[in-house]
Amino acid sequence: MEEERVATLDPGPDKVIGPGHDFKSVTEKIGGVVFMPFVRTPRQLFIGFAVAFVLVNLFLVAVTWLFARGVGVWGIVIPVAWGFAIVNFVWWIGIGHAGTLISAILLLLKQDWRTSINRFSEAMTLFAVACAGMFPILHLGRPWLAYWLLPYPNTMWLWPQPRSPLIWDVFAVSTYASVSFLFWFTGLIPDFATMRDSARQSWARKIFGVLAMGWRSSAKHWARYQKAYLLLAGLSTPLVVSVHSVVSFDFSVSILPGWHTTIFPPYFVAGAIYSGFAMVLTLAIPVRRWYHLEDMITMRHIECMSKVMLGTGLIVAYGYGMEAFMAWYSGNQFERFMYWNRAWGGHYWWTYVLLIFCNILIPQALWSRRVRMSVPAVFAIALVVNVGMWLERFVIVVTSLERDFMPSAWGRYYPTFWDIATYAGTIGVFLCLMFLFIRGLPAISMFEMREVVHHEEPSHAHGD
Amino acid sequence: MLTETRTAGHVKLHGLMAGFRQPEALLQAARGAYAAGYRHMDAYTPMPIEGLADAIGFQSNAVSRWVFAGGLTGACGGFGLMWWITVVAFPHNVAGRPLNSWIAYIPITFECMVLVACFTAVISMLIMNGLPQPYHPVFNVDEFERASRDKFFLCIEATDSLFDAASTREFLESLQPEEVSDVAP
Amino acid sequence: MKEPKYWRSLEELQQSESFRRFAEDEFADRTPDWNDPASRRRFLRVMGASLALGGAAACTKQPKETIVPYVRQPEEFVPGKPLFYATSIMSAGLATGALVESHLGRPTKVEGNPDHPASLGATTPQMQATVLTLYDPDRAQTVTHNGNIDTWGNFVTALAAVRDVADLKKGAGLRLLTGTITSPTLAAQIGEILAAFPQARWHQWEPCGSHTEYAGSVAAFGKAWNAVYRLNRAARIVSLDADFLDPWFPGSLRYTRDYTAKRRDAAQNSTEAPRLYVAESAPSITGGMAEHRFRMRAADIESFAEGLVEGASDPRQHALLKDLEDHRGSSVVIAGRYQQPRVHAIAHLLNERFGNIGSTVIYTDPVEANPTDQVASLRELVAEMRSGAVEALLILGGNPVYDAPADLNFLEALQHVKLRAQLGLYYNETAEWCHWHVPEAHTFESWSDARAWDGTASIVQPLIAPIYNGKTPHEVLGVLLNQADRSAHDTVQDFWRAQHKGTDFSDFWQIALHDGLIAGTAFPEQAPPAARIPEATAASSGVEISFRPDPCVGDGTSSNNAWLQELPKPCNKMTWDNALWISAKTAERFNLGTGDIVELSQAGRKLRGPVWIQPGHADESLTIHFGYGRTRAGRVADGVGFNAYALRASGALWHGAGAQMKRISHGYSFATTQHTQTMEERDPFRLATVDEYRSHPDFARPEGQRVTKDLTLFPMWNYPKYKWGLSIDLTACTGCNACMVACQAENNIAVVGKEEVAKGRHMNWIRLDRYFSGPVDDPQMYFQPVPCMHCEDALCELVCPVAATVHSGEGLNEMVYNRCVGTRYCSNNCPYKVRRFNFYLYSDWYTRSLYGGRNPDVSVRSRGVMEKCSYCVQRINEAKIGAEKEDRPVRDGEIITACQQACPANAIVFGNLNDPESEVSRRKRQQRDYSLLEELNTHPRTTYLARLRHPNPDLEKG
Amino acid sequence: MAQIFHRSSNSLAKVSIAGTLLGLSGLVWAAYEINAGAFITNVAVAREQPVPFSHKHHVTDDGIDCRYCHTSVETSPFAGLPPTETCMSCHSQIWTNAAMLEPVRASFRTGQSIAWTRVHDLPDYVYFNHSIHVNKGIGCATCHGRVDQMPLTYAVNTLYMQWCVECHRNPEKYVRPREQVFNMAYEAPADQLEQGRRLVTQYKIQSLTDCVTCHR
Repeated sequence: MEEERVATLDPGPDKVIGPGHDFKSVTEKIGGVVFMPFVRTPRQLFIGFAVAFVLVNLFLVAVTWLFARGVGVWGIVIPVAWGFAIVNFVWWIGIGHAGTLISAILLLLKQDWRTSINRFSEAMTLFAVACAGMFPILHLGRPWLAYWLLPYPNTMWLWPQPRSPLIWDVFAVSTYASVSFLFWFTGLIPDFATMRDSARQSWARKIFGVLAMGWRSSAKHWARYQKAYLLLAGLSTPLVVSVHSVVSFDFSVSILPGWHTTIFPPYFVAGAIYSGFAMVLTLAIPVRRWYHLEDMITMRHIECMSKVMLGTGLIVAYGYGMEAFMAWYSGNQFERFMYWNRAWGGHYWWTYVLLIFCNILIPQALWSRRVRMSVPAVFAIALVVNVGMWLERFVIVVTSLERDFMPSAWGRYYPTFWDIATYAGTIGVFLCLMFLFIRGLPAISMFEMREVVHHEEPSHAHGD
Repeated sequence: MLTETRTAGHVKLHGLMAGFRQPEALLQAARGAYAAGYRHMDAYTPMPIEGLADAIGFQSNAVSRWVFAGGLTGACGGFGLMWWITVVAFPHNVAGRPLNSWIAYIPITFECMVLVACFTAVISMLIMNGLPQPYHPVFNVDEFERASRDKFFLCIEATDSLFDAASTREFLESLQPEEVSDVAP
Repeated sequence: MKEPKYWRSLEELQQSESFRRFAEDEFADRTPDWNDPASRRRFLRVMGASLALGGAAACTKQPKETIVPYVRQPEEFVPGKPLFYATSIMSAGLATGALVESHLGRPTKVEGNPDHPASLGATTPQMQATVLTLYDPDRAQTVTHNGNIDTWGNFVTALAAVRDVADLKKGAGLRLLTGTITSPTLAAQIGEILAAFPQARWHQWEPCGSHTEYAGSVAAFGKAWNAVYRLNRAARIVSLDADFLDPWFPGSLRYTRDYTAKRRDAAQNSTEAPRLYVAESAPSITGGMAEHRFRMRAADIESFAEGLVEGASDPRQHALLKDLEDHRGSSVVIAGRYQQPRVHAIAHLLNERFGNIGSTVIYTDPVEANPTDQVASLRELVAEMRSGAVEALLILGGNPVYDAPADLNFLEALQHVKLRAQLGLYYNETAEWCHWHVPEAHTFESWSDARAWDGTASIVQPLIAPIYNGKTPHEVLGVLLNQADRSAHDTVQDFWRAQHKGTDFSDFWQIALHDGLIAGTAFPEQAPPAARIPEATAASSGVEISFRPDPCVGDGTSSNNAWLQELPKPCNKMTWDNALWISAKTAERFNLGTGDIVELSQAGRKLRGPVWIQPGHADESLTIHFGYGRTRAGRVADGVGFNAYALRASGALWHGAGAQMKRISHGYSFATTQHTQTMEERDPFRLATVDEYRSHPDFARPEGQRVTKDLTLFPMWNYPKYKWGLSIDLTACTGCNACMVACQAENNIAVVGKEEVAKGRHMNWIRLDRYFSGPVDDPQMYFQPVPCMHCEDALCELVCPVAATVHSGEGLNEMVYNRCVGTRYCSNNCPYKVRRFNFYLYSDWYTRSLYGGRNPDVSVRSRGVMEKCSYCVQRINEAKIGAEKEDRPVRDGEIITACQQACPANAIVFGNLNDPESEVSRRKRQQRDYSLLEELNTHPRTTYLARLRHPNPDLEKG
Repeated sequence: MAQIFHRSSNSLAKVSIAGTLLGLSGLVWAAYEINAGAFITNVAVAREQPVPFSHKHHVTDDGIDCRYCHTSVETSPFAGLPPTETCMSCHSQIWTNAAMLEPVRASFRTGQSIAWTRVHDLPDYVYFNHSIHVNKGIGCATCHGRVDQMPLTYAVNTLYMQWCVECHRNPEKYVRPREQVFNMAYEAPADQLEQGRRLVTQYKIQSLTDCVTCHR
């Protein structure tokens, strides 16, 4: 019965919106999700939130213990002085890339299928970056001094050391976070107005009213608005590329075999988009199901995203290939050993094998249209890619550090319970925020959907 | 935009508001009004509509100019700060690199440029739109809440030199709107 | 030229199932843990450091602090400046001269006494660590009677009662038990007692004393002689299990200095290099230096030595004998303490035969005040105790309950004694069974004297009043002599006043105190009679057990010293444990692997311990070390390792056959500081034979591998004034660990405990790398100290986001703890991995007693900051300020880093590279000079001089 | 549609935004002020002492030289604090029964040191050496101010790193002839900069801004 409903709702792979929608119906359908009485919230959302909330508390415990005892509670040692924290940081930042990419680049490319997923993935970006942003601070030996990484006048006359990629990170990540927020919030303003105008309860109208700042959708508003939005898009496009490039500099600027390689920036960016889209799918597929949004997040969306995944996945594969090739071609003893150690001789060879499996082999299934058309299959692959991309970062960080130049200093890394707890915790934080957002704010851009209606089917832009 | 405040004192109305069901109709109406010589007017639509701004004779590139200025400031500020930190504020021999390792400052320069530019874009947009402005006369029009959902309005403001409560209403009626209503100040 | 053959990897060399287990599981010592450091760490955190490192720089209000002046300020004392006092530190009764640094009356650092023949300015790790023992909060702190706190006064009364009884009974039933005594004063006091109480007896027991030297000399010459070697004259050295570079060997510092001086001289000035032959069962640092190491069971060394006497069949012996023949009078045969008396007799005979006596070996009177067969002496005491003949036993120092031979069953006998009193630094296993325990004064709290290995009378003078009201043996014996209120100072001074002929005693005494020794008291050379070799004893068969004092904690006296516990054993880098060392072959035969726990039994005695497969160990033999398995040592040592004394028989003090091993369980985890055994095809350690060096002087840095200075994108910085650098001579370095502990003491380096070491979080700034090369069962062993390289293009600095590590104007790679936020990026980017991180608050901020021992010139690090070798920048600054005030540049040799100062081999030299005449520049001009990972173009300031070997062509294989 | 907000809310909105911005910058400013102020730095705060010792009296009125009490200032990192003996050398003759001096006499009787409150207190990770500064012509007053005019001693400088670095970068601004080091009343000449440069070369003063100059 549910399936039929889906079948009827989903217009299939060539439409971005289901049949029979007009301005009013799209507005109400999207707004309805927010105005839906609390008790009628889909059961799955409650369950999901409950689970996430437990993880949030685990996170709080883990961080408390961390601050009480020191980073020693993690498995990091000399030589493997970076562990889960940095792995997670890179992973989350990567996930954070889909949002801005979808809203900015696809906007510039005039991709119609971006509309109903951009709001949603922008939010995802925000929360992912928030999770990412925590790790660089948590992993400090003396986190209470994190503010020393900011350039501010102080009684020591000391300043950050801007040759360090970590300082580039500080600027890149904070810029990315603020710009993503701007992007997301700007997009929301007209919808806040819509919510304000269609809300029943006066308190809701007041709240949305404040957020809408008195937006009255006048032609002049729209004119400046679109200009600003376009500029934001134009600026964020290079930003997206820059952010993960900078993150990759953390590694490529160093001299460590396995880190010190010029291919990192492009291959990190591709990887970021790869994991980003995987995460969007991982979230979009259940949500559209729970709220019966199949007619707005259609098979077309899913297929396009699958294609992007396939494409970026291939770039990543090329990256791996190049690493291997360069290791051999460089003729450098340490590079060669690093690769042998990573893929074959090391303690964590299996992570590398698993990563090839997750990031390269499995996604090839997406060549087949049948797979791309099957929602469960795409969902499964998206999940696998999420795992794979985490492993990629683990391999890069840990296997390179374990055995570098001086055999006498080789060590071994064992994550502890607290490593895992902290990681799981941030996933909880992420999901909590995501669920709250879906419940409390229009998860699909209403005014843009109205535009879609206007273009797709002007005939019945008005149902009656 | 803020014209009403100038003259609200001796004008009864903020203006007259005609509501349409189709964007195309509104576009027609707007062009008509402009042709008829009206200048102080504004249109209200649930989503941006191409050509509407021109139709009511409005164009502005201010935002882009501001953003350019902002971006430039950001870039210079970013690079300048890094240069000052490493060359002037506390020169250190770091890893045998020269004091002014300008190559290393490029990422930061870029990020600062983007950051400032983006903020300017949004803030200048809001300021020029006169937001935040929770109270506005047009909200007095009943049914105006549909302006953010599925109805299209054209408002001729009292400040317009041609504005006259009676004749302007007549003119608006002539555009076959769903209805024409006064906009209380 | 021939590349030295290193193992490509252990896998390639794997020869047996069991060995593969060892080889592949580099991390035998590591099991993943899901929780936090064990309880001991709480204390250990504390056994490291002190005054808090201030917090965030901004917005912290300083707490109100007080400053406390003297009431009456000592004359010579300048506040803020340290004072140095000459004193002596004892090891198994033998004195080594030391200069102890004292800040505001607190001893903080031990240096060697350059005027003292046994030190020449060098120190052993154990000497360095005595500071920590002084402040050890686990030391005995009060007199106890039957375990209850009591007073010195009451003890004096009790002892006086004993004296009165003794008076009546001519001392029958009164017994003294001491370690080896070389102190003239103490000997004189004991003499007085024995004179006053003719029936009283004095017994000595030194668990790791010179029992076999004594017996060997008696066997060869009919009387005890003390053999002193002159290695500066020795071109050929044959060691029969004589680990003469090991701190435990009498005169080891002097021997190391003499031997390595010849090696360095040969490398620099192409004089003839000495050649060292070593026959030994367990790998030792001496074996590591050997050109030719003959691996054999300890028991087989006797027959090997015999072969040398009777002209031998074995080609090795042939070649060796020929070499000795060619170097009559400039060769020396040294028999080790761990060998049978007969081997010592053979050594004496060989030296006689090759005309070495008088040149490379000289004989003097024994340094012991009363050289006796201590085993017999102890056996006699035990018998008497058991028979009830002993009424009062006074134990001065020592811990016989723990370290007496197991077959004597000392503890059982002890309980027959009516009054048992012990004077001891710790309330140890023996104190537990004594009615009275009196806390002993630490060396740095005592007045006394003692003789060095060559007889030089050395002064022991206090630097600090006894922290826990400890008493010296002089004071305790004073009670028996009716001089209860006579201070140790007076006793010692009066003794020497009596010795001193002439009127100027006070000058004489002042000089003695200043020099720390009494000039000209080294024993004169004497001519012993012709040596005889006693009858051979039945050769033993079967698996043998060898006993050794632990390379770090020794015989157990310093077990509770965390610096020594955490000091990696030179040959396997193990910390916090002792183990059954066996060879891979033997392990295979018994189907054992590293980490298996076995029950080891011999002659009905049993103990349980973990197995460690030690490359280079003799087959059919296993080695266990003393000093562990303590039950009453203190919080550090209690319950660590197993007690090897439990297997030691009075008949076979050092090795005995007939061991059985039974596997009980497996998976014991060791904590080692180096997991990879080999160089993995890389060449951090470079070496060549002397001949190869002559033909290829650039072997260490062949043309192809050099990186030219101009190979850089940026102009190099220049360092106009000073340009500090360090050179480490691998030809000289023996791997004795002295530098590591010296560095720890100088720089307030924290101790982290076994669990943390096992994870890889040890803090020693100097990593003493040990590499194996050659065949697995008999590899070459190489040592390489790796401190911070102070690279001119330091990768660590580039990536630090807060400029916590930057370069100084003199090219130091500065590490500013109070700026560090702890990203650990610098460590990741350091190719030498010489940086250490405070993952927890490792420094002890809470144990007040430890504050005193800290170096006030070095910050005590807090949690979450990186640290590393600073080239002892506090010493650099002090010297520079001194020079500035005199308006002159710093002189070469004025700045001596802690590691350089401690090094007995003079392997480390620090100085100004801008001064072409400085020692360090001269060393770096040598062609043996090379830097680690030169190809990375980091321009290290620390460089190495490649090792030169001088093998015997007849024996050099492949 | 009815208005949701009152007319006034327009101005209210704008005012509140401005207010927030002002408020935030105000907070930052306050933080800096507090950090530089006496509460944190104890500058110009006369500290409570067991004996209300007056440098003014001893230096200005009695004309005692700094080095009479701070004996090791020229030779040691630590300037030295007078042992009770030093006080008693005079106060066994004069003011022998002044109640104010009882702690001093008590200390001399009992052998218990007097615990003074530190006025100039550097963090434990900063290593300062008096002797080199004195030898290079930095006057007592340069850092400690006119102690000779302080009835109760207080600090005149924050001892913040920026304060140290200021001088370490431009010693010529502060250096004075060696013979003037202990002259409290010394006034910098009009041509201080020019004289300073001369002294800097003459005394071979290096401007040491290496971290390890003070931190080890």
